[in-house]
Amino acid sequence: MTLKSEPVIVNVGPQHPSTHGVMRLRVAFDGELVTDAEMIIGYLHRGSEKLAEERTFTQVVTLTDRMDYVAAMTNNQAYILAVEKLAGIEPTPRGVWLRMISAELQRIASHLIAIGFLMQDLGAMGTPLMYTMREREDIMDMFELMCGARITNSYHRPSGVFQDAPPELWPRLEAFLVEMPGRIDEYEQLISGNEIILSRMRGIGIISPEDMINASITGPMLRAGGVDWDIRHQQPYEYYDRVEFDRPIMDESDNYARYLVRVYEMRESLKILRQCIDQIEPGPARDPEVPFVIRPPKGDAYVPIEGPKGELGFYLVSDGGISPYRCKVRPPSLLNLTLLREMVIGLPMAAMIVTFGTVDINMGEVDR
Amino acid sequence: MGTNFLDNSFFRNIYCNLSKSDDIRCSGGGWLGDGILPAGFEWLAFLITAVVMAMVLINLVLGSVLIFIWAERRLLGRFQSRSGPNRWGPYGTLTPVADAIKTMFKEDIVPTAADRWVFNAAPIVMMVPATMVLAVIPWGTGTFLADLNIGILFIIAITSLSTFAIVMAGWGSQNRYAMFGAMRAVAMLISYEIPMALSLLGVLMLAGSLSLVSVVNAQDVPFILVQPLGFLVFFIASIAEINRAPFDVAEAESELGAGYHSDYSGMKFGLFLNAEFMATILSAAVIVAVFLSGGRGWSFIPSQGWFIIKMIPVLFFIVWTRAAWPRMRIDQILTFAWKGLIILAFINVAVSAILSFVWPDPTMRELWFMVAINFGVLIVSVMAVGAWFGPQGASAPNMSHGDALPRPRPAGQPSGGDS
Amino acid sequence: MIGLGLLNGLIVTMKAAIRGPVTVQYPDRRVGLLGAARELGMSPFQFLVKRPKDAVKAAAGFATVEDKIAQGPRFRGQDFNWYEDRCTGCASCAKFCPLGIIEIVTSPSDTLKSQGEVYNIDVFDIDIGRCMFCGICVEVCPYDALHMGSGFELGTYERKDLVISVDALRTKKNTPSTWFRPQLEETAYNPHSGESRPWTEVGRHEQPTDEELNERWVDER
Amino acid sequence: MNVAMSGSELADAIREIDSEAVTDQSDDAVWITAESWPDVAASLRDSEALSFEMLSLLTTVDYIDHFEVIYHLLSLSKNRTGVVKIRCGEGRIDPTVPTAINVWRGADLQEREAYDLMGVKFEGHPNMKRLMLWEGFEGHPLRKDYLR
Repeated sequence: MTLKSEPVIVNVGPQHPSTHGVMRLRVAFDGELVTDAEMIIGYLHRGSEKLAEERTFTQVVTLTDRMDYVAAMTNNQAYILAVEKLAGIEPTPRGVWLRMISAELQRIASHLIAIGFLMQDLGAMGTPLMYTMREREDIMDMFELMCGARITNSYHRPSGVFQDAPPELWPRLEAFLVEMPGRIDEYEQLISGNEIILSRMRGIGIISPEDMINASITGPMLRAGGVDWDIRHQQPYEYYDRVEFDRPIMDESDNYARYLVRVYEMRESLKILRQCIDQIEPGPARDPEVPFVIRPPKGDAYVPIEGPKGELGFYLVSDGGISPYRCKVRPPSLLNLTLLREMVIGLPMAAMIVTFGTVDINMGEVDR
Repeated sequence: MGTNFLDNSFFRNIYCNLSKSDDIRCSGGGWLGDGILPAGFEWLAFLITAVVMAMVLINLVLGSVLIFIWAERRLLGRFQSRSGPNRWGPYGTLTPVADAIKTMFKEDIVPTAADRWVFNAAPIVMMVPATMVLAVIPWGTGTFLADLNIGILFIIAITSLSTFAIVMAGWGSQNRYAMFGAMRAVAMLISYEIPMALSLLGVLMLAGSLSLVSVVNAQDVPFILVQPLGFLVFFIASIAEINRAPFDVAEAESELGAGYHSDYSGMKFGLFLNAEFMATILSAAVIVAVFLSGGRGWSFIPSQGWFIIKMIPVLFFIVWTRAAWPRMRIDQILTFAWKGLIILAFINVAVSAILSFVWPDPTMRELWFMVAINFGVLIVSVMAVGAWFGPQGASAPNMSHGDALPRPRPAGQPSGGDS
Repeated sequence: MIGLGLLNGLIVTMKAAIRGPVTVQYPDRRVGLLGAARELGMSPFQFLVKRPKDAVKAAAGFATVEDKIAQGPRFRGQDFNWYEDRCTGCASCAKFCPLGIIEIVTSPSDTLKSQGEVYNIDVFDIDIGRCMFCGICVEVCPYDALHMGSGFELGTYERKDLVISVDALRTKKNTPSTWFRPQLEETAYNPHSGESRPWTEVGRHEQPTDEELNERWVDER
Repeated sequence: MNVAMSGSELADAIREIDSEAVTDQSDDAVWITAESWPDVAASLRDSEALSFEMLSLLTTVDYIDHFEVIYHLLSLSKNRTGVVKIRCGEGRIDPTVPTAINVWRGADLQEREAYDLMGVKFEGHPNMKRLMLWEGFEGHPLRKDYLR
């Protein structure tokens, strides 16, 4: 005998504690199990791409901050790289190193947020979140030293960064590099071996790597599926070919693998930071000849970079004017959600929330 | 008659002041002399004393709820590298009072679609078991409302009542999240009553009585030492019974918002919160009475003081686990109860039965033998059960250094449109 | 072994509890008796004897110590700093503001010798309510007249109070942020010290004298 | 190191699949006809020599007199990128392109977004609904003639 129950349709979101912003999932439940899920987004749509068409190339930097607001530096970087390719601007070496330093710091900050909020989704009463926020605060303080803002940085400029890092930054960064590995070990001690977390995250939310590649899923999610794809390594931009780092790869492709890959990536980012500090050379942080108002020649440019959440890129079209004719973002958060429905069907509600958390989306970037 | 509340000097005085009882403990009357009520009115004296006791105990527990809320928030803050509430009053001690005042003055919203009667009755029903359990707990020598000879059974029976309240809240709210929370809570509470009751069987075999007062009196060695496995199972089960982390799936704020009390506001929500914290304190009290030898201890501290001192580490541990561990999933919680705890409880029952058959009336020396054997059983059985269905250990990612390109894979088949 | 991971979690949280809080309690921090004594540089016993009233207050948990997190000198804050003496009214800031929240109205100045080169600023409204503190107005200012401020607690009760008027800019004490002003950083200036900078010391270049202005004026004609 | 396939290289490869597909080519991109796109896309993904497994980015640009749909393709196994462009909607009339969702699942949300904001229809998409904006929103905001 089988019992048939009526499906219950529940709106998870847009005001739900675990939707990482304002996302809405219309989920059909059979008891506790998800039988269908529909993603409804757009609650944070601000039309950044349209706004970019009315601003000069440098002014658009401020818009990119607000797309993925927990990884503003990498957004700046992706945009500036596209502008430089479009306009044929050669960046100054010190500017590039500073961009790399800020981007790697931002990657750590973003992964800290991802891990903290994932643990929040698992119901950990905010303890891991508080710990990760504590370390993120260090990074935010360093950003404040570098560019005077903590979240909406607007630090990068065509040909470098707007201002050289202050001398106070370097001892801060040094202390951070010394302290951070121990902190990461602490998270691992708190989280990685915990039986509750293991039983809740292992073997859940599995997607095959073939499906992920086919669905344009990139970043830590793809690497957790056993695909060694890191744009920093395969298609080095900036000076990533001058630093050495490993890519953590896991074959399980489940929620736990996605979490662990992020933890190990933070360690690799620390390695990169150390090498950046060793290799940074004195000189101007930007080319003073590059004007504020750039007029790139007609054409288009797309530069993908490895953002914290996946392949992040800006596709810019110029008509020779002072503002982009078309500015299109490749949002890793949005594309990583492509297979969400397939991932969550058949899972219990709690596992659905966790699976959603391991995708590590940011609604500012999903909706733009 | 064994013990009754007349062992407590405070209540004895009240009673003896009122009645002309010929009880031997009342010889010489109370502080004020002989009883003021005429003979034949002993029942009235008894009633008044009982009401006074009930008032004192209930208000003390309610007051301790405030202290516990404050302590929990401070402790959680400390565990999370924060400082916790520290603005209202010295060290933030008035924060729960401020919260209570705020809760009272909040607007009381009843959702339009709600089943009004059920919705309004749920918080009251929720308070019932919490206050009723209070009756049988021996807070110290002679400090109890009733020495029921079925005390433990009474506790297990009464705590099940909170299931009704949770279902009423979930159903009455007409909210799907609340319903989810209620359904989860029912499944969990019913499952965990079984290991909870089973884990007490060993204690009953040793104590030979269901009365909590007798259980306390039987503990020459605290039963946590003689019954470590029973304690473990009972502790886990009682955390689950009071819906606290890591078993707080009924509220599960990251999944269900606030679970079964999503739609409650104002004082109704306050009642839910109060009942939960009262349940926490009372379950700590039950643990102390059953496993930590109640109010027994060296006589330089009164027995009530010992009872409270012993409750503190239990409550501290409950808060500590809340800070450290994430929530379990509902199906895993049920698996854990049925596959893990019940088996452990049965092992405990079997071992206790054998031991009490071998040593029907254990001497101190034999008790310590039992302690050693039971701890061995604890370690072996927990490891065996853990190996049976516990999660496997963590694995580390492989680091790829070389220039290897990703393995070529066939492109996947599209799995149809979204939604 | 099962339970080891759970135990590890307990150990980590206990370590954090022993290390103590890392959060900053803005604007002041409640300290106990020991903390208050440490702030005053006395031993708790000394404190009890010398200042019993304060000691009782501290023991009851009412003693407070000011607590502020150190901000970077580049912090892009709320109150803009504007040097009228440097401003020519070119309105670059208004032009390049991505949100268009700066309104400038100028009129030719009669008072200055170089009439026509420096303008009177009649209106210089910055609508802080819509500002996103990107600092582009500061970046494009060719005369280093506009600077970011370093304040962050200028909450108001009405929206219209969020508009900074030219009079407010004229009268406020100028503690410019060093954002996009390397010349200020070179002098190791920290705006959070409360020290203000006169207009002569904040520029990338010296203000030309009247003679120089006259010459240039003639030359460019 | 990344090898961006030059336009001529890619054009040759596409001509092998469908001789009439290529209409134009530049240094880094190839323009093909909309009709040939489903076959070309499937071959681009499946052929051993190209194996573009991932659709990295789908963009639409409004060029006033026509629309252009731009596909940035990525081959993980070969570490190569290629750009394929399709002109559509000449004279701003009814821009339509066959969907690529059956070849690359990643086109799903990107095509919905392109339809939502630019108004390019993707024929054969099973769920051609607005993504960012609400149902009933009029117009397509990223078009150059969209007025607020």
